[in-house]
Formats: sequence, structure tokens, C-alpha cells
Amino acid sequence: MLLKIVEHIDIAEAYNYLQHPSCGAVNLFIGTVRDRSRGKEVTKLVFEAYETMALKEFEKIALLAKQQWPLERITVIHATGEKLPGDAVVAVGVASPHRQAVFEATAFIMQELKTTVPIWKHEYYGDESVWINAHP
Amino acid sequence: MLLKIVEHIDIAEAYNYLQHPSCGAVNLFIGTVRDRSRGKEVTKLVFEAYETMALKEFEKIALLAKQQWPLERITVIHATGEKLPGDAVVAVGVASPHRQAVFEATAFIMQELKTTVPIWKHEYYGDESVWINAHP
Amino acid sequence: MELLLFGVTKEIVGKSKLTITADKSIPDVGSLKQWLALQYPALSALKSLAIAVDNEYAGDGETLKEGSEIALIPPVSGG
Amino acid sequence: MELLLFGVTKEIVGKSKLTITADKSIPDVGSLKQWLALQYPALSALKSLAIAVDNEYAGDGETLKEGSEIALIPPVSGG
Repeated sequence: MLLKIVEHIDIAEAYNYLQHPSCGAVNLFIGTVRDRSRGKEVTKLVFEAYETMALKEFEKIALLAKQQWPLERITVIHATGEKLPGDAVVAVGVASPHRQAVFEATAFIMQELKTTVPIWKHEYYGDESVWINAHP
Repeated sequence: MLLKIVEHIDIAEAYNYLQHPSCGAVNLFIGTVRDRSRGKEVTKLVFEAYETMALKEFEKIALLAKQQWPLERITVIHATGEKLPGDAVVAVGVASPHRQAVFEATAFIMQELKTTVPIWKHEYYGDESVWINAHP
Repeated sequence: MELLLFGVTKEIVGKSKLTITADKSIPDVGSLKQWLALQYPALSALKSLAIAVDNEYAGDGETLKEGSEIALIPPVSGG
Repeated sequence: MELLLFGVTKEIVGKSKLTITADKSIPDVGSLKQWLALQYPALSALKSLAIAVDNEYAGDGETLKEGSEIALIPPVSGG
């Protein structure tokens, strides 16, 4: 498993890691910074992570995925720091002998990641900024 | 839409094409040559395509996907010629503002591609070879 | 009429193109399939055999016109 | 006891670490939450507030031990 918190996500590295001789199906999800959010133009995002715990949560999620689907490779990479529109902020990839498994597993990992992993997004629009999801 | 039949699939090109300012979700499926098939070691695959028709079918599938999900980018790339274990043979990618859409759309496009697109796989194991799926 | 052959059909027929004299006995896709089955019995052993006319899958009733691009489509296996 | 603060909780408290004197009045996670709500009322306005002990989410009943790594986890928003 390739589980990392990094400043810059290297898509080629993720894809290379996912290669496995017995796996014909590789799926890679990449979440990027959108140019608009809540009807406003986004100038930047800043991601903060509680790294040691986030990596533990990545591992738990990856193991849960492995229990449910036949996966030979799993990678979960999240970026921290300042990100501009278009930048990759998260990459989740899996490799399996089975095609349907890779779609389901990637979707599952992303869903869990958004629910449990201690990473926080601070969204900036011009002068304003907000911690996403913090308040009701 | 980036729809191509090529000798060599360039993953970086596919990913770069999928970037779109309003899309926070990018998903890329890559099908690769497995080292074993039907219990035998695979030495190589050879893909043949009826190119003009295959590209038309790619377009039909991409348009069907666009009707069902909000997709700003769609790429379908298939390789032809001789492919060795580990080589990429197909890349299907989409970009959308919505995360769940990208998983469903990629799975749909792959399913349709395998059903309708005139491309044929000739699998080689040592001295033997077989046109996959040709006979009951 | 020229027929493009792909995959296993190319092997069965032994070439990648087949020229058939346009003939009243082969007016449509259905009769072309019957003619092919007679000429090349091995085609009947395939899981399926479709015909494309001008790059589109064609039903048995579709009329064959001189100048159309006709192709044999054995079971596909891309992806 | 040291408390690590992240995201909006760091802003509310005004620092990234908070040192609390180990105290019989804060024996467990639940009482820590109560103490925090009194000291920093803005924390109560959050959608949720979890506590992690040694890098694991901790229930209200979990005892706090000197030397544990304790962290405030406001609603997460990664991905």
C-alpha cells in the first residue's frame, strides 16, 4: 500500500505503483481544486492534516477495502498546504484482477476518506475564507 | 472528447486532457495486459481494430454517458498491435463536478466498450493462440 | 462489393478483404450472412457474427448498395 | 496534558497546542469536552467535535492518561 501525505501529488508515481502483473484493472481517482465553490470564485485552498492520525486512518480504510474486494495494490495520497484551482488534492487508486471491483473500491475509499480522515480544507475567495464543513 | 486508437497509450496525456476548471472529480480507468489468462502464462496480446467504426462507437458511447451524467471531459483510448504483460491496452477517463458521477460513468463506458466496439484481442500463450470470445 | 474482414474472420477466410460480385441473390444483410455461411462454414461456429454497413451495425433487412463499406464483425473483445 | 489543535479549533483557541494541567476534574474524554465548551464557547457552535487519543477516535468514556497524545478533531473536510 502506498499511503502518503505530501505537498505535491505525483500522478505518474501513483500510476506506476498500481502496476501489478496479475491485475488487468487499474482505477485512479483524482480530486482537484475547482475554480468556483458556493457560487464564489475560489482563489486558493489550504489543506491541513493531522498527519500521524490521517495515515493510520488511510491504513484502516485500505484494509477495509481489501476485505471487500480482491485488490493487489492500493494507494491513497492527500496533499497539504496551499492549492490553486486545477491542482490535485487527493489521489486514490487500486489495482485488481476484476474490473468492477476497482470502481467500487475507489468509490468506497473516497467516501470513507471524506468521513473519517483528519484533514481540513480552508477555502479562500478573495478576502473571505471558510473552514469547509465546520459549522452547521 | 478525446477518442483515439493508438499504438501506445500515454497516461499523462489522458490525465492532462481531463483537467477542467469546474470539475473537482477526475477518474481514469486503465486496462492492462495480465500475465496469466485461462490458467496459462500470457506471452503477448495482439489487438486489431476496425478503426473508423471503433471511433464512431467510442463517440456514441461517450454521448450516451454525457446524457446520463454531468461530464465535462471524456476520453476513450484503445491500443492496437502487440502488447506485453503490464502494457496499457485501454484508458477511459472522465471529469465531472460530481464525484459519484465519475465512477458510474467510467464503469458504464468500459462496459459498453467491451460490448459494442469492433476491437479484437488475440491472446498468445507460448505456441498456442486464441481469438478471445470468438467461439462459444 | 468489398467486404472487410477482421479478427478470426480474417483467419477463416484467409484474407483481409473479400470481393463479391454484386448479385441479385445477395440483396441484403440477411442474404449476405446466408451466402457467407455456405462459402465459409467455419463462420457458423462463431459465437456471433454481425455485419456493419458504412461503419454502423446493420440489421438483416438492410439493403446492400454497391459502394457501401461492408465489414464482418465477429464477437468483439476490446478493453 | 497537551492538546493538539487543528483547523477551525486552532483558530478558535488561538494556538496550535494547549497545555492543560492534569486534573482530577478532567478524568476522561467526556469531561474534557465539557471543560473545552466552558473555556471556548465557540467550539460548541461547530457541527461536531471529536477527540482523538493517541491517533484514534476516542469515546466520551475513555480515560485520559498523562503522556497520551490528545487532539481536537473538528468536522473533517479532506478529499
